[in-house]
This record gives sequence, C-alpha cells and structure tokens, in this order.
Amino acid sequence: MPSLLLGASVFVLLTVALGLFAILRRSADVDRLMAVQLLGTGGVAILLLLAVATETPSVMDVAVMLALFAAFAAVAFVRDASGASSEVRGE
Amino acid sequence: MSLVMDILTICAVSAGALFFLAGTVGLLRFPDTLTRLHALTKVDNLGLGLIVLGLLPQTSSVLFAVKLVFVWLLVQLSGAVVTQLIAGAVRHHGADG
Amino acid sequence: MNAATLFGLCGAALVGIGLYGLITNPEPLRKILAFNLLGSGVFLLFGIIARRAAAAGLGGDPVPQAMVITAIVVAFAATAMAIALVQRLGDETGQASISSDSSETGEEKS
Amino acid sequence: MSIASVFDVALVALILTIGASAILVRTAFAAVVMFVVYGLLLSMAWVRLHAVDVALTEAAIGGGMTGLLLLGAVARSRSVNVDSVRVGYPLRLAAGALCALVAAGLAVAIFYPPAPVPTLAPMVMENLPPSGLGNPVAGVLFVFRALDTLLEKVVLLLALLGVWSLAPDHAWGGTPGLQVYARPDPTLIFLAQLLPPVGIVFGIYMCWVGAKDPGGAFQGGTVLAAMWLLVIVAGLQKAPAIGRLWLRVLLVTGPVLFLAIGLAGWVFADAFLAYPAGYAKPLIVAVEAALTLSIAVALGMLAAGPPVRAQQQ
Repeated sequence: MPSLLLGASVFVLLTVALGLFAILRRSADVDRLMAVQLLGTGGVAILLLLAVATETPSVMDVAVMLALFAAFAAVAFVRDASGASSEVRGE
Repeated sequence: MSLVMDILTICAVSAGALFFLAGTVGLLRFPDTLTRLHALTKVDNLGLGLIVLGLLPQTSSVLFAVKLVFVWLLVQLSGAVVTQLIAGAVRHHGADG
Repeated sequence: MNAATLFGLCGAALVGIGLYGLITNPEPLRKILAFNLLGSGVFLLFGIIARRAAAAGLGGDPVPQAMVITAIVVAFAATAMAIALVQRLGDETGQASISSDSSETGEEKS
Repeated sequence: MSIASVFDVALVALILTIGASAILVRTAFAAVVMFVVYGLLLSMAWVRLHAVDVALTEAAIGGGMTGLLLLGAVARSRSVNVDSVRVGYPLRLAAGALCALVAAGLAVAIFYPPAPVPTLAPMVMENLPPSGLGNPVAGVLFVFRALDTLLEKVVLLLALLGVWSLAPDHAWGGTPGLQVYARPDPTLIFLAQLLPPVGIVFGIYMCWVGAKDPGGAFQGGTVLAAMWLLVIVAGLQKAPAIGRLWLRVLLVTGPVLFLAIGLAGWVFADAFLAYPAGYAKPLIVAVEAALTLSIAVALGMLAAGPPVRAQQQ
C-alpha cells in the first residue's frame, strides 16, 4: 500500500506541474493567482499522501501550514491584481 | 476486512488522482479565465476530497483520521473563498486570454 | 544517486540561478527576490549536510536543521529591512533602480 | 529507480523551473507569485529531506510572509517610475558563465563529502533526555544553542527598529503603510473571520507540540502573525501605531523572559542559560510561549513595513 500511495503522490505532483505550466504561460495577472491556489490544494494532497505512505503524522502539520499560507498569499495577491488596494498614506 | 479497506483506498485515491488530471486538462484547454477557475475548483473539491476519503482507512489512529478530515475541511473552506475572490477580481478587472 | 545528492545538486543550481538574477536584474526588488532564492539554495545545501549526517535513529542531524530555521527567520528580517530601504530610496529619489550612473547603463540597451 | 526517487526528480525539476522563472519572468508581480509557489514547493523538498521542522518554517515564512512583504513593495513601487534598463547581452553571458561556475563548484563539493560524515546527532540524542524534550531540533534551539536563539530574537527586534527608523520624521510613531482592501467584499470578510480562529488554534498547537514533535515558537508565531495580517488586510481591523505601549511590551516580553531565565541560570544552575535540573521543560515551554507572542508581533510588524502616517489623536 505505501508504494501505491507514493505512486499516487507522484501522479498528483506531475498533474500539478502540468497545471502550473498551463497557468503560468498565460500572461494575465489574474490567471497567475490560480497557481498559488492549485499548489495549495495539490501540495496538501501530496503531503497527505506522503504522511500516510511514510507513516509520519507530523508531515500533516506541514499540509495544514501549506493550506493556511496558500490562502493567506492568495488574499494578498487578489488585493493587488484587482487593484482593490488602498494606500494608507493620508498626507 | 483489511482487503475491503485497501480496495476502498485504491478506488478513492485513483478517482481523486483522476480529478487532479481532469482539472489540469481543464486548465490547459478551457478558453477563458472563469472556466479555468471552474476546472480548478473541481480539483479542490473532488480531487482532494476523494484522496482524503481514500486515506482514512489507512490511518493508524483516530487522531490522525480526525486531523485528515480537518485538513480537508480547511482546504474546502479556504479554497472556496479564494476562488470566489479570484472570480471577483476577474469580473472587476475583465477576463483576458 | 541518492535523494540527498539530488537535492544537493538542486541547491547548487539554485545558488547559481539566484546569483544570476542578483547580477543581471537592475530592479532592486528583483535583486532582493533573487537574493532570497540564492539564500534558500544555501539552506538546501545545509539540509543535505544534515540529511547525510543522519544517525542515532534521526532522519538528519538536528544541529544544521536548527541553524536553517534560525537562518530562514533572520533572512526574512533582512528582507524586510532591505525592502524598507529600497522604498525610502524610491521616495527620496523617485527612482526604482540602483544605478550610480544611469546615462552609462542606458547606453547598453534601453 | 524507485517511486520515491521519481518523486524527488520531478520535484527538483519543478523547483528549478519555477525558481528560474521567478528570476526571468518579465513583471515584478509575476516574479513574486512565482516566488511564493517556489517557497511552497521547497517545503515539500524539506519534507523529503526528513526535516519537518524546516518544512514548516519554509512554508510559513518562505511561502507566505516573504510573499506578502515583496508584494507590498511591488504595489507601492508601481507609483515610482521603474526605468526598464536591461543589462546588455555580453554582461548577461558573462554573469551566466560565472554563476554556472559557482554552481558547478558547489556540485563538486556535493559529490565529494568528507569521508567520515561529521554528525552531532548521537550527541544530541544522548543529552536530550535530561531536558525532557522529545524534539531534537527544539533541544538544539533552546538547550544546546540557546544563546543563538536568544540573539536571533534580538536580531528580529533590531531589524524591526531598522525598518521603523526608515520612516520619514513626521510619521514616527504612526501606523504602518500595509496595503489593505479599500472595499472588502463579503467573501473576504467571511474568510478573515473564519481563518484566524483556526489559525490561532493551529499556532498555539504548533508552539505546544514543538517540545515533543516538529513545530515550535517560530512556526507558531508565524502562523499567528499571518492571521493578524489577514485581519488587517481584509480591513476588519487597523494596523496598530508603532508607538503603542502594548505593542512594545509584547515585542520585548519573549526576549526579556528568555534573558531573565538565562540570568537566573547563573544563580540556580551553573551557567548563563543553563536550566536547573528537573525544571528544564516547564521553563522552556514558558519561554516558547512568550517567544511565540513576541515573534508573532515582530514578524507582523516587519511585514507591515515602516510607518507612513502620523497617529491620529
């Protein structure tokens, strides 16, 4: 079973790599935002598979970290890509 | 019993991996930003969900399993909101490409 | 070739890539980014040292690992400082690139 | 070739591709997106290298926090004119050759490691039990090399002082110029209300579990900082003015407690930063808890940048 789960993690990694390539060859900033989201989800899936395959529960904490910070980064990216930011500069 | 569990794992993980592939094909083939975003959400919801479902029978302790479900819920919620935000940005900015 | 060597080569290549970006990119922001990339390559090299020294039932030597954790945090602090400096420079001069003599660099390719 | 090594090869190829495009891509915004993706990928590499503590730190700081920091700078530098002077072709070629040489030199060093690989792991494991800790990395950070960790906190504070002192004179003591959403939509507000409770629990968990398993004050503190920044960016709360007393108290609490326990080591144990026998673990956990808060505030304020506006009374 561990080798099957490892195989699945390789497969997911390859699809994520292909997806990243698909996203990043577009030139629009909004498209690029999806890269972080894709890696957030794909990375979590890969890490969970690795955690169970290698029986290291602590790897799951890395998955949580990845999920939290992918969301955090995405919020910051959307702020700047959509021009919705406001300058805190009231001089 | 463990055979049944293993079969469940194999089925669910493969199905999940397949959704990752489908999402990627969508990202490669769909014509505009919003439809590509749609493909991405399928990866979020079904791909990861099925993989977590498949991993549950293989966990060694209940705490491990609860954590798995927690991770999935977290990604579900944040993923849904972030894709909403991106879609909002597309509408604001105009979809291109 | 084992995993440690493979990631070691990755670290070496990242140092090269980061250094290239540091030299060739005129924008200070991009230089800071490249420097971070270079730094993470060095951290990865440390990770290889740790991984190769696996002993006593551990997956790696904890001493270099602890040093890398410290280094990542300090690198973040240094990045914050560098960005604040660049921004103040931009506010003062209205220029967002480091070139002591812009007429000369402008000749090469503009 | 085993499945694990296929994974490693694919991961390394992806890291190098993303890393190179972070350098070569045209716009600064795209470069920062690449850099965040790169940081998240790198944390997977650390997992493969059996360094889960480092993976946690890299995902948090390399992926999220540095990304926010760089992004804020990109957004603010858009108003400044960026002259698009590009370095000439011959120079780029020379730089490429030099960098390839450096990388090749490092690669040679990788292939010829010292014959008996030096390791401190057995010594760490031998001396870990008296401290009561289960995580060897925490042992190194808080017992064997505690002075380094203490000084690192001081470095964080010094860096923050440096960032603050770059503010124009009239803004001293004012609020940092973190970019925020002008009109946050309901979805964002929902996220900013939902994620922080989860993140705070996870941050405390990180700090608590750090004594036994991978995790610790750095990782926990970074999560707390990110949640705080998320609330500020979403416009639910304002960034605090840097002159606030509570802010400054929180900033120094961790280092001061660490220092106090270190000085007490002279009296109750034999040396500076030595823990009296039997009390090591509770003392370390107390220091870690205080440090987590201080690190959270320090990292948050570092990411928020220098003050730009005088405090309104």
